[in-house]
Amino acid sequence: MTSLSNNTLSRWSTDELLCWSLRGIATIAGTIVMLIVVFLIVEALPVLHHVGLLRFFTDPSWHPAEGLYNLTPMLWGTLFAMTGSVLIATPLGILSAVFCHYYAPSVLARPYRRLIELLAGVPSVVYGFWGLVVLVPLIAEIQPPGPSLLAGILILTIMILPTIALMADASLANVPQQYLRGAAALGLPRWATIRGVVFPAVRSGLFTGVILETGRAIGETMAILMVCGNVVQIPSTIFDPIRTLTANIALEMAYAIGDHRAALFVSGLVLLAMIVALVVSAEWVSRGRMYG
Amino acid sequence: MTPVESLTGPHSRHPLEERPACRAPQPIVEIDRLSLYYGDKPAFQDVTLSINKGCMTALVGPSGCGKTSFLTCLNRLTDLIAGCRVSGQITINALDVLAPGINVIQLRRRIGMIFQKPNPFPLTIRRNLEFPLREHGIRDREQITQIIETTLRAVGLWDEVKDRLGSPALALSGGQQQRLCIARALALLPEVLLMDEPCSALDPLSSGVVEDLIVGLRGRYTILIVTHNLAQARRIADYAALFWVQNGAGRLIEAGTAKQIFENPRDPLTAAYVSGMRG
Amino acid sequence: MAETLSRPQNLREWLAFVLVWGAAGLVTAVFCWLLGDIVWHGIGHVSWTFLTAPPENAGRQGGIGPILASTSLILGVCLAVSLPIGIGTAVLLAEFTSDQSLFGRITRRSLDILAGVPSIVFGLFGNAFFCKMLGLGFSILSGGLTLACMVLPVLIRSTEEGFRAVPASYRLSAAALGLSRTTTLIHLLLPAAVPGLLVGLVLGVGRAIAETAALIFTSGYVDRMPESLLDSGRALSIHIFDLSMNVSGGDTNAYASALILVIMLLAINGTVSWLATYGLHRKIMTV
Amino acid sequence: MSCVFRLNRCGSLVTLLTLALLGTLGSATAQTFSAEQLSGKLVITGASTLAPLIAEIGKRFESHYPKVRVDVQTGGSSRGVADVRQGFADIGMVSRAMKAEEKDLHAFSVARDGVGVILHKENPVQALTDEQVVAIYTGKIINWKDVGGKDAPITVVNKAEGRSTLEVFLHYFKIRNTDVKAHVVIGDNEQGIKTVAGNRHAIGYVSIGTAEYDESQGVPIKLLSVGGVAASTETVRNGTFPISRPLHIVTRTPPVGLTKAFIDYAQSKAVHDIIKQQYFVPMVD
Repeated sequence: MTSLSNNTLSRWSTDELLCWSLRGIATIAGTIVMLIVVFLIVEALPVLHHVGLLRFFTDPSWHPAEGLYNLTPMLWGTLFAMTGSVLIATPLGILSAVFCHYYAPSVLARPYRRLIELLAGVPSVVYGFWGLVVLVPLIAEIQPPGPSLLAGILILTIMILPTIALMADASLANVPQQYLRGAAALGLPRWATIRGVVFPAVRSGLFTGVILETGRAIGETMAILMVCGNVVQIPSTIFDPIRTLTANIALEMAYAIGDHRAALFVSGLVLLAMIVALVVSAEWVSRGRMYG
Repeated sequence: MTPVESLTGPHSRHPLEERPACRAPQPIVEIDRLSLYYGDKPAFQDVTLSINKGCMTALVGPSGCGKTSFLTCLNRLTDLIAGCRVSGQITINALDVLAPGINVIQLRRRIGMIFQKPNPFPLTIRRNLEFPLREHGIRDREQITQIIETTLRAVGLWDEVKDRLGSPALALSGGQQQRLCIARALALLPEVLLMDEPCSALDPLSSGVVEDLIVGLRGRYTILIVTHNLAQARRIADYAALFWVQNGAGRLIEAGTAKQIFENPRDPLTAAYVSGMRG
Repeated sequence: MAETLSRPQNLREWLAFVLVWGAAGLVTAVFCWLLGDIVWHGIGHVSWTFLTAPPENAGRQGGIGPILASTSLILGVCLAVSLPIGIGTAVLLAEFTSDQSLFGRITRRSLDILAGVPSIVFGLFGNAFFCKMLGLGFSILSGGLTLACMVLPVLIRSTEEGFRAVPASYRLSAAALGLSRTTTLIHLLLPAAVPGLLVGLVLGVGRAIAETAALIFTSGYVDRMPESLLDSGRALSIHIFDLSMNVSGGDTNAYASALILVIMLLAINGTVSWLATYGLHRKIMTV
Repeated sequence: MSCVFRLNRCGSLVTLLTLALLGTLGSATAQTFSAEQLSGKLVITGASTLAPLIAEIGKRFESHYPKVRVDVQTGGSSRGVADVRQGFADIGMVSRAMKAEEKDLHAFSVARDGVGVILHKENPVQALTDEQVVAIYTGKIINWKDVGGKDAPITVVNKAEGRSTLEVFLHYFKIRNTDVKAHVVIGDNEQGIKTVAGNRHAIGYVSIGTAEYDESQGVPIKLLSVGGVAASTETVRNGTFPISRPLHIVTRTPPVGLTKAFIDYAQSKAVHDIIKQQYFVPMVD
């Protein structure tokens, strides 16, 4: 990858000005994260001080009003919901983008893209609302109680799908035409071209999309709160209700005081730690080939 | 942005004349023990060569022997490649090219480069020529219009495109695009032109037109041309230099007049390469 | 593109064909169901009066005029802050920082982390930082700034992808012509990176306009017509949330508000893509 | 840190602007008070349950005193308490009885709210004893047939920890939250109603006013009587219904000026119609 980075010797004052102002801007962007982390830690500190971090994983249950702070079931809840939805949304999203570029007649491709863009902006409360009055009763017919991990996964899938679909769409738009012509010249059929030529070319973009959607899946709050049942337990089937870390914060923050409130900030820290783990593992996976 | 005086000067007269002819050898580019590494991997090592003013020097040799990398050192395009390291010395008209403090922008203005694949910007034909000129301080509309016409005439494109200067450059044919790129370089009145296999990506017909154009430039510009086409090198070059891969790195095997290299090579490698290609 | 590729010939091609159309069909069906639900329940209540009148009786009656105004202002503040910062950072990351450099890596990782911070955490942070520490109080400004922090990662990531997709030959030939980095950036790279930027914009606006949790604690709940950026103003999504979760009998107006929000989004996305097709292409002239 | 610095400057600039703006109206902290001309800005934050009610009262208050602005913010009872303590809000909203550690605040009750047990409309069970409710919530009865209903598993809908409705409910039935075996945990009242309306075998408890309204609008739920007393706003009003909670507004210091005027107004009979309109029960006087 060619970049203009090593051109340090240039004596072009506009360039230097530009570079330094860009650095300033990027520093602001980077600082926000630091501020948020510092803020979370400061708020969580009191409870960490007199309860200790360990008890957040070893206590028998989550009943902060009675001094019990086990976060593990919610950690699993978040993980299950995230994994399930990413597993469904990623292929669907990528296939959607492929549909737009290589399968759909142009009459269909444009409105389809518009539709996906639209869905990126439907408020999570609307998804949650829809899930609560349409999806949950449907699931309750199959296997009560209805609000469940399954409902959460399905709603999350719908919510994160636009992210991956739009990222994949943008990446596919950037595939050089000569690749496609080259493949066509070799007589490769459509899917073979997509699998063999297009996908390798857009790997970086797809990967970014997956990271973004995973982040969104972990962070989603309102909709998941409305359809997941919010029972603090490790689910044994997908029909069991679960509570995620985000729902935990949103549900209890409004009325929490003292240690309870601080414990919710610990949930926030755990979430952040999950995101960091995601980012680090993404870096580890992509090292040496993504940006090489 | 400072206006470039050397640009405004000659253009006010006739732009493409009064250029030094290749007569008495008068070095303009001096290259001394130049090496280039990508990371730890050497692209070429220890190249010492001088290029004569107003002459056309052809760089020949098999693929991967560092000819293109060599060209990019001369206008410091190597700065753009991460992990790329250059050592040695290059002097162009008494200017130390590799010195840390030089104005790279000015250097590149003085050294034009034509790439293997035509690479006009995704702009209109006019904007492709106008935009670099404006950047280098020429703002006068009439002057710009005049330069556009003279350079397009110089590359023989004027009659083909004069009625559609406002249409996208990418709509031109490959050969036309390449001539537009040459015109774009010429508009900046470079002292040296670097050409990286300028004909190899073109069809034979376009290739012929571009080659004729390059021959026409001979004697008026100092030209360094990388080519695989030995026949072409022999036809158009005054001097030739052969690069070859030895011990995993490109090296300069032999340099001399084109006549000497092609007809009376001293090095056995050169002899083999020249005759092999010929036979 | 589809024309140059042949029709499915073997089993695998047919399978892929069915799969792709099936996926698209499924997605369309689910979304039509969802959108249809909103339209079906909401359309009856949408009228000019609904759009302009202030809410009455906690939103059960009346319209959403002041709420629309607040939403637009919040979005405006958000974009006015996040676009320059987002594009600037993306340019720095894609063009001026090598991928190995510490600064680039730290910034990029920080942004990835920022992308995953739950919105409610943004809300609590915005409340503590913008409302209290900077003294902006519950205001449209606080809300817009909090949202700006939230949409930054999406904006930066896709803009950066846009820059990375620009062929290296543009940069090489521009440099060979002695063009400065600033010029190259403004005249060549930026226009070519526009598609990536637009994806970021669509995703960012989508996320901003849909946000509830982050705004409850920052821009607030007041449904009066805002008189300045320092007034508290209720965003449309908060209005929907309040009506459907907190106000009994608010469902119909919640649906109508959701419909308006979807239409608003449609208008914004439409404008963006119209700009992309007709506004910018006149200048870029790609074929 | 440059960002903080810059924003800080921006913040102080904004503060200056605000002060300049408010200078013409009279500043928020120094509210002027005269019988005819009240002016200034009141910031009220706290319980989401109370927010729509107080916002409506605020609107009517504004219409009486055109120079007054009442800004109501939501976010939860604890937020109201915290904001009032820090001086970030003039008045806090608390949708529960005051706790022992909140004795430093001055609380004023504005309305009452009953908590009633709800079932799906098609559930044949017509009444439950207190013991049955306790048994269901603690997981001792898990099928409707044990309390005279159909043969179907019971879906227990509980409220999230810290919610005041939960505290009131647990307090009345003398259950500990650790003993509750819930299948669904919900946040706000409407979510509870929608959950029960969407599941024929669910049992939940919500604010009576909300349930009464939704029942009248055809939402398929029904309120059960508790201890033989029918659950309705009427029985909450006359004090016979056993499970209820007071809704408070609180201040840090004894209210004066505009704050006092507003609290007096919110407690007056002039707002009883608004309280009823928002499906709460006015305090009996």
